Amino acid sequence: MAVSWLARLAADAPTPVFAVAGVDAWGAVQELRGDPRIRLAATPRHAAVLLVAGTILAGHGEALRRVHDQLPRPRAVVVWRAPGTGPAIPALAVVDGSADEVVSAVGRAHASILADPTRAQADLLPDEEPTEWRGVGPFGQGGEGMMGGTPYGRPMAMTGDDRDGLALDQLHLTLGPFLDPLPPGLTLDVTLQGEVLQDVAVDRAAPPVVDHAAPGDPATPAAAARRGLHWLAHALHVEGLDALAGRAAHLASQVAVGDVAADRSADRLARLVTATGVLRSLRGVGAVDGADASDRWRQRLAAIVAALRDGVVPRALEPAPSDDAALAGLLVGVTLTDAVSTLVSLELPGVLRPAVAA
Amino acid sequence: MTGVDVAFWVFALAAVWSGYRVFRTDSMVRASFLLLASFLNVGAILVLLLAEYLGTALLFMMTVEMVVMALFMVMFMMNPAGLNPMEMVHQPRLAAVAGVVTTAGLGLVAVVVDFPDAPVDPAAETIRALGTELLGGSMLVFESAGVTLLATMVCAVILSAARGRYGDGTAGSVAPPLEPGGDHRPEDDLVGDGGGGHHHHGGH
Amino acid sequence: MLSAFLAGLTVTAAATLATAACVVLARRAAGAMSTAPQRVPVLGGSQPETHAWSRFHVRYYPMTLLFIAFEMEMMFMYPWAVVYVEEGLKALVEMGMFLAILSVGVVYAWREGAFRWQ
Amino acid sequence: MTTLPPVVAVALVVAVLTVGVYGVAVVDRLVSAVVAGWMVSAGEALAAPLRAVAVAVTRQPVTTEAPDRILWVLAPAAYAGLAAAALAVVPLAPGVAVTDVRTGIVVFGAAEALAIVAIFLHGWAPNAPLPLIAGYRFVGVALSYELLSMFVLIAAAIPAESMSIGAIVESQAGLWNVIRQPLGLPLFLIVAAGVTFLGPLDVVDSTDLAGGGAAEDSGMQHLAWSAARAAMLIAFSAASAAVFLGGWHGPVLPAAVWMALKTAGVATVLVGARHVIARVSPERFVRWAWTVLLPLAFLDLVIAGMASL
Amino acid sequence: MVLETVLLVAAVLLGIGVWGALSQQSFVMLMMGIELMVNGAILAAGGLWAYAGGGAPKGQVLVIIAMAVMAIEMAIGFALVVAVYRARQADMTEGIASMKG
Repeated sequence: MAVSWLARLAADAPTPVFAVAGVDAWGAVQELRGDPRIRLAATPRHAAVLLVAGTILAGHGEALRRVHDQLPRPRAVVVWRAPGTGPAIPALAVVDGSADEVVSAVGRAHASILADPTRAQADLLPDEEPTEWRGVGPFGQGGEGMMGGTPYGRPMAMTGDDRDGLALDQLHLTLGPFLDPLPPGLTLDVTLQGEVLQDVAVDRAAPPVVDHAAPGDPATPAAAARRGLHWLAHALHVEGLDALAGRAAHLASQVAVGDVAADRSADRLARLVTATGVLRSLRGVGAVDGADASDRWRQRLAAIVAALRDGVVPRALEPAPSDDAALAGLLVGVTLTDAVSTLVSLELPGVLRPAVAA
Repeated sequence: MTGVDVAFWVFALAAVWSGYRVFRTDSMVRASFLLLASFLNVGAILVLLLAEYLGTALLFMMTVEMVVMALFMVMFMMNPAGLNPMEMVHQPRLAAVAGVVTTAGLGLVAVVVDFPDAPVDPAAETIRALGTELLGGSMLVFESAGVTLLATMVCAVILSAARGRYGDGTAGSVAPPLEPGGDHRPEDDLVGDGGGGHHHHGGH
Repeated sequence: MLSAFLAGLTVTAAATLATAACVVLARRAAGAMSTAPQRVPVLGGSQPETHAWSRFHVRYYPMTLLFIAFEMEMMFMYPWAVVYVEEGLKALVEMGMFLAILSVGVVYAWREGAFRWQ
Repeated sequence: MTTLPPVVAVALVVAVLTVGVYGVAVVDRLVSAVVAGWMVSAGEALAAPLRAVAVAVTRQPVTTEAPDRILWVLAPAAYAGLAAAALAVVPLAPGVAVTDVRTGIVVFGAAEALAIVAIFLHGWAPNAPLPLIAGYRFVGVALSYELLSMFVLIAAAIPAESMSIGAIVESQAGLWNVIRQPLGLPLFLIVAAGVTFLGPLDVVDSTDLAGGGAAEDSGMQHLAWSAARAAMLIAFSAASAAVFLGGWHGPVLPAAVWMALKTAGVATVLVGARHVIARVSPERFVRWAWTVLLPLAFLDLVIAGMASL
Repeated sequence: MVLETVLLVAAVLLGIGVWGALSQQSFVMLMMGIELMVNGAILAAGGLWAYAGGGAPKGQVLVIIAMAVMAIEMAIGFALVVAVYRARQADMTEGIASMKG
């Protein structure tokens, strides 16, 4: 039958996955970028399977359910290394094992919903408009006058002053907690005018109690290198270099199993990353205490190479900026593009602890 | 009716219809690109009239101009996407009468006046002729267009800039921004500008 | 000449209609509309307060104004390029003057910071 | 100037675009595997585009709250149509052009400019914040690279004494433009990267905005958009080959084969660049385009002019 | 397609432009009306060039000048809109009119 033939063809493709990860499992999820059998999508709209990994905070339950519902149908959920606390979510498969096992489970889940769409998972949130708008107002679209009311369920943006002297509309958005480019556990309340951030409030998840893949001071050079590579995989992905991110993630999994060839690969990877010009393009972005994003990338690359080649455990540095207000101050007045690049390059306490060469 | 006639009427009706829809749609983005559609159809008619350079160049020029048009329309119009249907007209009757009178008057001229019958030669090298004309007979027009465009650029920059050598354009008219971090002072900019310049020279 | 344009137009229309048909048919075939929670724009789990469509502050607007003035020179340059070999030095000098004049505008705008995000 | 009958023309362009889009997907898979250090078999690479299509077909196209539905469908359709239009003015072999009109580079430029509209509308239509921001920042970048494209194409028209791309290819019988006007091809490739938003100029569907302009696209909507983008990449590769790399000129092999090889070569370079060159920020690119690249485009024009005196 | 029909279509475009420019309150919409009028003028000039001007190059120059005028009108018009909005937070023609008095 044509449909089953199509389903088999689709099931052989790399499974598009949107990953929602707690702080404790974020690194392990980044390591999945090294596996060609799945593809970590940047948005839930491109995914078929939702991977929920690690400890999701109870307060993020609604966000998790919303991301779940944003996946196009038919969708499946795979839960990985969940400690049993946090919001419950119906899953097609629950895995507690290695990365290899979860990738297999994701592939099987995808194949199963393709073969039988009735196994796909239904919406978790009620099918309700944010505001009742049908039939309201003179045109029945919920609005009134020029700018008033809630046309199609939401109000329109209103103006606010700007440094440029043109008081145009502001967008008040909450980015996160599961926005792919942001570091894990980070939620930003932003006011945007155009693409420039006018106001930022940072909300960080309290570091959860963790028992595996723990962020903390890594004791061994291998653990330090692996953590650095997890960061590098995500950072390269955000800067648009997905294939190189795959290489970094693959290297991280090699380090995990104690592959001796990893030290030379690290050198090569660092050279490749430098050759892409990413360090040049980040120059002058997000300077803290005289060091910009480019400097921070360079330090981190050096730390990875030092850990793998020389067996040096990188010295932990004080995270910068020191508090949320300072972090917000760093982001105000820059474009969203630069803000994301800045956040990705930073060491954020409670998110990932610093690891920089001594 | 030849194929050219059919094509002409298709393009003509499309140009008129999209031109009319410009003022009948609520979304400013749609309005801008409907105007573009009108231009594209006129460009196609110019090609039918054997003015192939003017026709194709019109497509190109008007596209980029309408992109800019759309940016500004959305930037300065209330309810730019037309989420609430709206009627933002004044003197509609006068405007309609003026429109009809214009059309009728010009249409009458088109029908009544006896224009010389000198059709363009289909084999003529019209593009080459235009190039020679610009460098020869119309050289002054060409060069003064350059000066005019320069003046336009300078005026546009002076008028639109928030600050510049003629002082802060916002002075006394707008309250200062609320967030201290978002406050952007002219003196910061002067420093920033110099930095940009050095970067440019240093890099090359 | 017109038949060449007709062929090009046919090709363009064919590609446009085929792509549109694919998208429209797929949307039809999907049957059920997206549910309300599915329709919320992607922001990583949160909801936007307002519609995204708004008076968007285009931060590079001085550049766009400069652009539409500068881009007019293309109208003169295309026919110029065709007769360049014929006209020789005269064409070079006249276009050199024209571009030099316009370049003054670009340099001025650069000095005024028109290429920076406002 | 030979012109193909419309039916043959449509078939030819559709065939070239289909093969081209498929080829781009295969090459993309191979290059990304090499960069990532994965093993990928030839069969797997060849099957990858078909599997991607199957995945897209089995997904539901999601809508957003109050989107502009017409524009959302029109954007990928227009983008694909413009790719076809741009390819139509490029002659694929001597006498084999769909629309080798006297104003070829103007039509090509118009298709390129209209592509800006399509990409902007694609970001505008879903009425969602991230695509909207992506669409706007693209227009800033696009208006900056647009000038470069015009200058390098005009420079190529000077020795040909014609705006027809067929005539430009003929003018390279002795010496290719890539040598005669060395700045032309690199600048044109920057434009190609901009129009197809890849590599350094991937400011549209970029991961730093969680998918940017395509963040709300799913299923067939996303597939159509990606395919249209690959088609535009093929159109620009063919134009680069014709305008700067001598088109069908070359020893031994038949003319059409040379054209196909050169087009495939340029397409491979562009796809490769996507994986090994980091994105530049839109703000910096705009400044850079006007202060560095635009003078370089002037220089290209001067070189072309001096060589043709 | 004869000269009269081309001119007639141009007249209709001009008429719509006049109607739009006079009826719209907003300054940017007024500019759209003017653009549409120029569109009609370009078509008329093209028709006259093709049928009555014998393809004289001066006619083509005229069309180019019309397009240049449009570009200049747009650049200056939008710069004015920015300046006025900055000063008064208004985008209406009536807002600009009130500035005179």
